[in-house]
Amino acid sequence: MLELVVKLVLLAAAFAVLPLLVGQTEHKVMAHMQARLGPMYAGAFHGWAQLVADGVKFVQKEDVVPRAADRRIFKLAPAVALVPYLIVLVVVPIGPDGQVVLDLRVGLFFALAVMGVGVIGAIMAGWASANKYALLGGMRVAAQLMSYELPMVLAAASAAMAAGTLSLTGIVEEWRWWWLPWQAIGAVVFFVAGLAELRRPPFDMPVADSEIVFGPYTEYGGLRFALFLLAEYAGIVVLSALTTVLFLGGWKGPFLETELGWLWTLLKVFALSFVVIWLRVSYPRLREDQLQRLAWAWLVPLSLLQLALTGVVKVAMA
Amino acid sequence: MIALVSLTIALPFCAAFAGMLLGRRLSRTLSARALPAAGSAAPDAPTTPLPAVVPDAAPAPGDEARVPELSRLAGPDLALRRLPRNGPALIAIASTALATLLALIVATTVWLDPGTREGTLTLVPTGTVDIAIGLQADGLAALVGLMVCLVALAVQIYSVAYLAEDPRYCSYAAFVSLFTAAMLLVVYAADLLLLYVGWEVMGICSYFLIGHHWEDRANSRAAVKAFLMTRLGDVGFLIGIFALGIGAGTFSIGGVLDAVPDLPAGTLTAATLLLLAGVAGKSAQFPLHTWLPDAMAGPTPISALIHAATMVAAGIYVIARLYPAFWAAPASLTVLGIVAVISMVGSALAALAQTDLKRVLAYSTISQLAYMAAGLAVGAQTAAVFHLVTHGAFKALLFLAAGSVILVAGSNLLGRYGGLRRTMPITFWAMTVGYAALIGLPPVSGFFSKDSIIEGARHAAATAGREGTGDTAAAVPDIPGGAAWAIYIALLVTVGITAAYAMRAWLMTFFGEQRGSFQAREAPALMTWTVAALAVPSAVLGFFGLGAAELRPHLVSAGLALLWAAGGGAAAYLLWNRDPARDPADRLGPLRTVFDRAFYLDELYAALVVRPVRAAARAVVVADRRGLDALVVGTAGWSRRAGGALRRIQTGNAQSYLTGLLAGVVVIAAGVVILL
Amino acid sequence: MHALYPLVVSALLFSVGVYGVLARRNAILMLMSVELMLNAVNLNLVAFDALWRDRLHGGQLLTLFTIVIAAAEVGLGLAIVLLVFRNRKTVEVDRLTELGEARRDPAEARRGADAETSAEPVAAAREGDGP
Amino acid sequence: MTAQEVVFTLLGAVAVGSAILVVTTRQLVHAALWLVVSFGALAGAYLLLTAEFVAWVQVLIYVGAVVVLLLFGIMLTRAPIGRMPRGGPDDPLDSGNRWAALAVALATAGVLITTLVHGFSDAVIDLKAEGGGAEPLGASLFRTWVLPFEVLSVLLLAALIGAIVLSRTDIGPRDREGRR
Repeated sequence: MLELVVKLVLLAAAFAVLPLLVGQTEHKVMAHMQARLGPMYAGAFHGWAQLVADGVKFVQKEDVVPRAADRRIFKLAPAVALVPYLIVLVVVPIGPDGQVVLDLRVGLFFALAVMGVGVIGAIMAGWASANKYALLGGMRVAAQLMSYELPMVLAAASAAMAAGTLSLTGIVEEWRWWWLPWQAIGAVVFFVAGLAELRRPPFDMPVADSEIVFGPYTEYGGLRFALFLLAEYAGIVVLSALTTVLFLGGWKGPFLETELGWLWTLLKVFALSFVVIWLRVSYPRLREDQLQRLAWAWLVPLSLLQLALTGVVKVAMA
Repeated sequence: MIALVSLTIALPFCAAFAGMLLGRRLSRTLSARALPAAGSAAPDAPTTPLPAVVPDAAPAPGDEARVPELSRLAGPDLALRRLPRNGPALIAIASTALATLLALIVATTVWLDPGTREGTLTLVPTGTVDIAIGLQADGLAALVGLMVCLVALAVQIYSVAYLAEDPRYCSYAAFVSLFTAAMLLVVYAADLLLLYVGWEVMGICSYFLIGHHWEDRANSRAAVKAFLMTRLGDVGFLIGIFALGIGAGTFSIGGVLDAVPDLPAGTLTAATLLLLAGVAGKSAQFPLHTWLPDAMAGPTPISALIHAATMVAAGIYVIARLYPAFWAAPASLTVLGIVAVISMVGSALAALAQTDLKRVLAYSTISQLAYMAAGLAVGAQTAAVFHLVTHGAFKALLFLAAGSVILVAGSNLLGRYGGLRRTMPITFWAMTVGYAALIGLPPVSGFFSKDSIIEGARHAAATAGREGTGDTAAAVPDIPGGAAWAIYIALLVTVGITAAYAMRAWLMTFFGEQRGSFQAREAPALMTWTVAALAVPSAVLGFFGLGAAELRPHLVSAGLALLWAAGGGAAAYLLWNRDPARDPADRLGPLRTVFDRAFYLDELYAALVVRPVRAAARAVVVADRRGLDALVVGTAGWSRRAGGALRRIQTGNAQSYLTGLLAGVVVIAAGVVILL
Repeated sequence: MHALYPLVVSALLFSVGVYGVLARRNAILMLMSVELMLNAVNLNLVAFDALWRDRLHGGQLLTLFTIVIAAAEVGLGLAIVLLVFRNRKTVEVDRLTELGEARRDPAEARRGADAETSAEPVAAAREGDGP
Repeated sequence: MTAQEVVFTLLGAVAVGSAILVVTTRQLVHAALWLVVSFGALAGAYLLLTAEFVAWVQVLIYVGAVVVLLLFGIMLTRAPIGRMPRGGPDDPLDSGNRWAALAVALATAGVLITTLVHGFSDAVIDLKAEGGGAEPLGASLFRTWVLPFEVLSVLLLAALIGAIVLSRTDIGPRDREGRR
């Protein structure tokens, strides 16, 4: 019981810190990639406390709810968007031998199911704002989710098939280095589909500020908007963690797996988060039809190909 | 023998279908082959629809327009040249000629070796009384069959010219062939039902042929009238056949006649009276005779074939055939006699006033058929059959000759002729022979046959009422003396009237000045020579009767008849001679109209039958509309109202349907839960 | 656990679904109610699977099948609803009464049942179906 | 009453209660969101009944896909925001036969519960956490139930094609002149 409490506290801490870290990294990395400095003054050293200052600012802002909005849903939406990512982290192992809050037998399924719930938060926000841009954004969220859920699940299924278990810990234990080439397609598909579900650039049609102001978040300000931002970065963390666990071997590394497994995991998560930031800076936003085409014409067939490849290799090995 | 007979019947029958199906193709084939041979001759196949020669009762306005066509016909005799190319006619004539040959063989055989030859081809079991498909040939059948074949042959040949341009020649020839086959079937049938089949087929053929020029509404009405009137009699005829057949236990004619002595008198009288109804219809006797004058709407050869020589003779033939049955039912013979008296006098008077040549001949046909009926009524069966044959010859002659006159004059009306004696000598002489035979002048055929009937009637009148005098030559049926006397007197009177109307028609046709505007010339050779050929039997057929004792002329009857004839003829001549340009019938004064309209019998029928029936029909229509229809429509209204009430449920709202459905399911489930 | 707990919950859920299907006029709400009924069935299946310790897991597998079929059903149902909405500008099922008897004003009804005018809305809907 | 029964009662109450809210709420989107709650509670009930895999499939498919689809549909059919006024024949949510529907629903509940109480008054579920995992289900699915599984795939294909045909406006029956 004590162990569980400790784990939960650690989880809460991680959930509080990791997204902020990712956010700060994004500020700085983007700035440097765009040949500028980024935040420099908050906290004196390279603006390390920028996000803390942002948070303080958000908290101080007035809590505005539009009069026409559906108040309860409007208020509930940020929580619905944020909480699932917290829950997903429960089943993500960061190290061997029970370095996980809850080792579910169907952990993969759990993770995917709960991540799907998070999207509802965005849809709720879009609808409840009583704003046509918000509504359009909400519909784009729904359409995007519908399209990218399928390749994501199929790619994850490939990893589960390769490992022969749905438990995330089990998958990492089964992982070998040659999975990297074997599951490469699945990894790319999973990661891209996850990005799309997170509505990160270049899949940020739903929040395209040049077209529909800020999509579902148009009417949000203050703390609620901060929660959505937090949900986005938490999403990045969760996606990176899941990709790490499923395709990159989680805590496995060249050495000191048992002792420093959690470090390997964090390293991989941060590396992937860096890729997410990198992609944001590198690629322009996809148009709606390009978005759907990518999902149905590329990702779904590729994931099916990966599934077939996994099956063939599994049978051949067995 | 029976095979020959059946072949005789089958030949025209098959020819009818062959002509209908293959006639045109044959024509085309023949003209295609004839084309290079004819060189520049215009290839006009019979299929080319050219205006038909329609001899109509009314003076057509297009009389002048038809002159060139007639001259074309009369000049270079195209019909004869065209015959080899007329497919339907070839088929019909060939088969009829062959049938005639066979009938001749049959007749000769029967003549040389008298006796009845009977054969049954097959037996149709029906459960009660079997129907035998059987044929028989005795003297009567052979003689009449030969007559039918000859007349049919003459008509077929004559028609080639008369209907040369007719677009429907194919069906015409086929129906004439079919008609011939049917008549032969009646003649040769050994079974009553088989006879009835022929009888009915004749009726339908008659309908089609009368309505041959159906474009004119009057023609199709005449056809319908003929059909309906004869049908009316046929109903009685059919029931009579059943009465006889069921009574005798067989439909075979021989079997029925054998059974006659055993049949109860009531059955026999009823059956023969019913048969008389059919005979009166077919043979155009009072009161079912009115169709015959109207049937003159058909082409003239048809009038000659059907309505003079053969079909109407079928009625008389059937009585002759079943004569023992009639003999045993004197009441029927009495009725027959009275009908004959009315028919002969009345129609002779009507013939006196007709302005239409064909209608004169039609009424004379009724009159002459009444002679035969009278002969049968007084027991002079042989004489009646003899007259049947001679009448067949001379009436066919008269009609065909009249057809020539009509074709040349372009009109049916007597008032348009005149002075044709010189321009149409062959027709004139042939027709003279025909009229002489019609009147009964010696030595042509009509004299002998008519005289023997009159003699039979005199004998019957003389012996009527006196029982047990079986010493005389001919037995006499047991008819009342008054009837016999009436028949005798009517026969003599009719001879006079016959002479008068025959003289009138003869004079108005061939003497005096030409009254119509037409180019008088002889008819096409094919027609003229057919007429001339028919004149021969008309003239000499009478001498064949000298072989039989009862057919020899008797002085008293012949003298009396000749006196009456001379009186009638002289009266007609004297009236005509006063003013040859005028119709002698005009002298009759107001009676003329009465005679012309045949004693207003058609009007009487219209008043007594047609109008009441129409009124009843209207009443039925009204009752149907107000009563039955209202009921039916009302039913619809009620059900619609009831439906309207139910329709309120039909809202189209799927949810309310579903509510009802689920409520029903719940109720059922609850019932099951509670009950089980 | 007593078997009646899941079974009663399932029965209640089913009845709620029945009410929703019958009482809701919005087609999407009807679809949701249908989903409720399907879930009631699923609960029943799972409960009986557990009750009878089915070694073949017929109940749970049938539940999976039902879930899949329900997903397909919702997809198709929504396609139909959207099509209806596109053509009629309404998703209220009790307004879609073209298959019922045409409603008439009383005067026309009094005149008689001769004028059958129900064909027109259908024809109009056909025209709206166009490009 | 065991702890399981208590938890199940709570979950059932949540499920049924939110279901009632689904069918009575005056706001369309709330109905969809209450549906999420109901389905979530049901997933919890499945977990209690040891059907672990089914529970997460329920969440994945129903919450993740079906409800999103429904929300999508609600938005596409331009549902108004906010509470809709109740009233008369123009009520956009409830139809006229609400009371009949209520009667039928109550009767259904009565019949069903009566039957169930009669039939299963002494049935006890012996819960053992073994049968609900992916492995036994998978084994059973691909051995015993493989034919229905394949048939189901055909059904899904048909549904897929049907949905595509229904929602695409550029394919349709050709009219008589041959244009679309």
